[in-house]
Amino acid sequence: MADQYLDTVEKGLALHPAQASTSAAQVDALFWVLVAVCAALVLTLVGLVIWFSVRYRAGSDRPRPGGIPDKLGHRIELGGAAGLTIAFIALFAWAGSLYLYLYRDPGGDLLTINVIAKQWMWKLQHPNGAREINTLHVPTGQRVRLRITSQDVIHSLYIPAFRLKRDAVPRLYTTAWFEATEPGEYHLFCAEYCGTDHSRMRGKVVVMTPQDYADWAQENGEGESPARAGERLFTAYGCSGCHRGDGTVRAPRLDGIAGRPVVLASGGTVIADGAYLRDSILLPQKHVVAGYEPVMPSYQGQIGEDEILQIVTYLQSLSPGDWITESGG
Amino acid sequence: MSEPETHYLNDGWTLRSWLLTTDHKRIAWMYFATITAFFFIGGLAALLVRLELLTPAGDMVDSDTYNKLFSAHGIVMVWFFLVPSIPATMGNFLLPLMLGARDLAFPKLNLLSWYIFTLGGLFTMTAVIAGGVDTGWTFYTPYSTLFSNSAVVLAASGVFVVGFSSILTGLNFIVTTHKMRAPGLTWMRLPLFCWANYATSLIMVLATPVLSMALLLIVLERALGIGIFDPELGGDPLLFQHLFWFYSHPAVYIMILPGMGVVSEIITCFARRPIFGYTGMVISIMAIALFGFIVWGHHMFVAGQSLYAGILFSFFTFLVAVPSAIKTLNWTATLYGGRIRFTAPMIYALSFLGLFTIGGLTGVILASLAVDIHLHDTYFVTAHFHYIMVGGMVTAYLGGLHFWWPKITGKLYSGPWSIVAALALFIGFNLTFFPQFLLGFLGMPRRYHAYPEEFQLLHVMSTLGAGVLAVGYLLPMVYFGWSLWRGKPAGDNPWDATGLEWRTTSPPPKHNFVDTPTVTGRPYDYV
Amino acid sequence: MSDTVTIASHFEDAEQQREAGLMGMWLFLATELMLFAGLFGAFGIYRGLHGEAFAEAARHLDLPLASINTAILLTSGLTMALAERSVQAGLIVVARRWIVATVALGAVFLVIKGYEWHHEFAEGLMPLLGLPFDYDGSHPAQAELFFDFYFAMTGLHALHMLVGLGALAVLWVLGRPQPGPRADRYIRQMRITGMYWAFVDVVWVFVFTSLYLLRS
Amino acid sequence: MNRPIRALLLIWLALLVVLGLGVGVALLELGTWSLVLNLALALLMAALLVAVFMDLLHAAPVIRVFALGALLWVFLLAVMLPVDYLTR
Repeated sequence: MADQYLDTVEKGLALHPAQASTSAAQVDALFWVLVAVCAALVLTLVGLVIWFSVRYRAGSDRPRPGGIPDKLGHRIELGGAAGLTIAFIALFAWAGSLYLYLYRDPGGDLLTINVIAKQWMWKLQHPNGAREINTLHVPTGQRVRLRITSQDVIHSLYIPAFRLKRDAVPRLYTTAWFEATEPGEYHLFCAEYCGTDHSRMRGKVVVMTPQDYADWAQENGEGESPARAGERLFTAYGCSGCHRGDGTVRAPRLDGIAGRPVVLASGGTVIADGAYLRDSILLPQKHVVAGYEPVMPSYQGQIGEDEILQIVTYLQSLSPGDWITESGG
Repeated sequence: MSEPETHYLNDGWTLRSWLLTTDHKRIAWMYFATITAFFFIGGLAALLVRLELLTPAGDMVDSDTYNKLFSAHGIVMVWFFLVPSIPATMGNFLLPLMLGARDLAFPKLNLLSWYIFTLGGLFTMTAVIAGGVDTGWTFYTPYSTLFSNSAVVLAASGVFVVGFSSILTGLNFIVTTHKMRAPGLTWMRLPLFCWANYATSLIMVLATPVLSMALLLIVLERALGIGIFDPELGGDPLLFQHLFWFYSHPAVYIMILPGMGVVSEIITCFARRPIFGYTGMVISIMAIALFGFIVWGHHMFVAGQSLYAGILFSFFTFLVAVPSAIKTLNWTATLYGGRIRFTAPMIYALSFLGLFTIGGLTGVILASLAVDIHLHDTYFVTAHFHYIMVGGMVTAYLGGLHFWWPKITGKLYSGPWSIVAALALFIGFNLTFFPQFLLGFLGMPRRYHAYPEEFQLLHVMSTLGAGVLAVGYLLPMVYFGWSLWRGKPAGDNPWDATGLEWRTTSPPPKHNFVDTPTVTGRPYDYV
Repeated sequence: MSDTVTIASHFEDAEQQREAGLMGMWLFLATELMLFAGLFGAFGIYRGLHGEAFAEAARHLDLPLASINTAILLTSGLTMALAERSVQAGLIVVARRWIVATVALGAVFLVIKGYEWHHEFAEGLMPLLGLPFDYDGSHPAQAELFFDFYFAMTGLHALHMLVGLGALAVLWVLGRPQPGPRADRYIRQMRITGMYWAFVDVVWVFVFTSLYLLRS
Repeated sequence: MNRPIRALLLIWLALLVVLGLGVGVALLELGTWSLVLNLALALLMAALLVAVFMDLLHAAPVIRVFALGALLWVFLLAVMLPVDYLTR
């Protein structure tokens, strides 16, 4: 069982989950404010109910007020509604801005780990090629990006100690990022129901000091990096024949395309994100680039999900002009 | 006090006089019988789930069985108990009485609804027996379409069929409310129970068909290979979630609005006060029904939906909480200056008030996007919606049953025992579900058969609470049954309540009223 | 007419009964509308995601035949409206002829639709029940998705047509003996069937537009 | 309830004309314009059918409110559903 070597978790009645990332404290702050607001409202209500229940019980002979006049009643209702609306909008603004901060890809050159979910395991690959299953090693003090997809049903990557959750959806690439703070071992769960062994699709996150991580990566990283593997596959599947301009067929150049807008033959523009690149391999006719013929064959059924992810990683690692300097002209 | 000579119950004793009846009161009884059966089937599944969760290892049943158990619990409880619960039973029985009508607008359609309901139930029960279904009540694609090896087609067909039952009931209620009101009963004189059922019916008529279509597409995909959600063809798995929640979020309001109606009737009666802010209550009910339709995306904050869609849906979700909060404020204010009697219905109603408030406010916590990243699909969500659906709707259902039982049967039940049952429900419910908030915050995911050890203590507490809760459910069966046999006659109006339903005999005659009643004032004319 | 009216025991008068029936039908059609809205919503999303593929697939459908079929269905809407009108004027015999015309037009519509389906089946454009999908365009996967929608939409519409034809057949039979005291009821049934029939026309207009006309 | 035959025939002719227009627009293949025009023409045909063949024109006010309400709900679905897809 994965949890047997999780010695950092408390046994017995824990009242607070571990905080092991920079966002954990931010999420918890919002959470506890929300809890405080809700508790205040519930206690006010329960207090009033109990007070009225005792004071105005059928048996008590205390004189009854004639009831609240209509005008005052409307004021209480409208005042309550207005007060709550303002409070809720403030909470919404806080929660929404934090959500955008936590969920929007920060951009830049982060340590990017590929995550592929399948029934019922997590397959992970580090930039230096180290592969893991159901265990994720990460360093502290560094932003880590996860590039997540699924090769069968919907799963959800959940690391409670990081307050992080992101669904792994077939056909979509989702990304998530975090910055771990506390070395230790934490749970990694699948949070979206995915079939028989959903509850056993869990593992652990091992947070290490940067030095330890470097050592670990050194030790385990003898395989090719995903980008390097992607480059190899790019040639092996014959992509380079057209896309690097050596062949007779004209195809768009791909160095530095990732993350940039692409003008399409249909007149629209899309950003060449991971999902676009993936679609272009499997459904090449979906977005034909302006000025090119729709001649690329589909690789549907001929290429594995992990291979696609490697090619995407490779393309995303390129900058504009990379191929020119490489080939000397 | 004595019973009337003839009433709807002794008007014919044959099986035929029940199965082919078009009397809304008898049809209500048929619903009582069927949904009670479904409630105990769903409850049995829940009990097995809770027993399994006593130990972390997942050793009582195997994973597939566990998955089928929680799926059966969800499907049965949502579509075969909660959605029809108050509307199809008390709504059916009381709406014509409260409106001063002789029956619903379409009595035969009403009977047909029951048969459709039962047919859908048979489909789903066949699915449960023929190997079960393991998709969860949400039927998410592509698991349900391409990967599950269970009886998805049968189960989804059952839910599809039962949808038409709620559509037809809703349609019947809307037309009845528009066309069959007694002389003088204007819209702003309607009891809030009628308003709540009217709003519920609107949701049933307008939301259910979208679910029907989503389920139909799943059935077509599995049975005919029409792969609308197939990712291989470029289908979008999230599209199913959108269509599903377009129904299923409003369905949450199907599962709570009628409860709000019931509680409004009970609190006014036992506080001996008119409802505080009648107009505000009506506006809130209708606002909830409308705004409930544009918040569905809050089920998909971590699903891969666009961040901006998430922001929009979160905003509307915060707003929809306001009318609900106004309603709790108004119920509380109704108590002010009253003469409060603590009968069983009142204890249920006050329990509802507390539990619904907790359920609603934890909904606000879940609507807070950044926090939902952590809490989504954990036990926090499970606890939240059980506070609404069980703490809210089931409590209101039992409260309503205790309130109108004398009217429905003409008999009085045991006062002390009913108070014990109501308290057992409140205590057992909190013991069961409060620990689940903690579990969720600690990171325990939903639908887990086996789980890490550190969650065990809270799971054990929850299971023990479920035992107390079960007592709260079983006890009423006993003293209600006893009252049918040995209960004292109730008289026309044992609670001294207003409302047209109390102006006829208990039990009411076949055509409800000897003379059509007329209404001259506002409802809840207490004091 | 009030002397020829039968009122169910729970209604106060004929007016209440008639209005209740009409209102019920409108609500039922609102439900139907939302049912199709779900399907069209899904189609709309995919039309946006795979615009070119869907446009190309649409060009594989038989537009001339479907246009003629649409005209036939619209004409059946006219004959149905005329049937209703005749009943309201008390001309049951004339009304029954219009019903026959409507049924005939509806049947022709279904026959043509069936011919189209058969044609698609022969061409290998019927991705149902594991049948081979033979598509010569450049987006076979999304074209399959398009044809999935094509069969779901036209199939569901045809099912509604069958229900409508059944209702018309019942009306034709009910009109056979001189209806006498049931005249009022017959008018109501005719009105409700007419509304349903027109609604099925409305649905077809959107099915036709989405599937056949959005080809660029 | 009193729809003269002439009016019915005129509406029928109008429907056929709109149908012809729609097919014409589709055959011209004007890209986005075809899409917009075809949807507009479909809405026009639907409006004619509902107003005259379903006789919404002479329906009771509450029925017209219902019809508007149903439209509003379709509108809710049609507006809120694409939000996700347009901003993803």
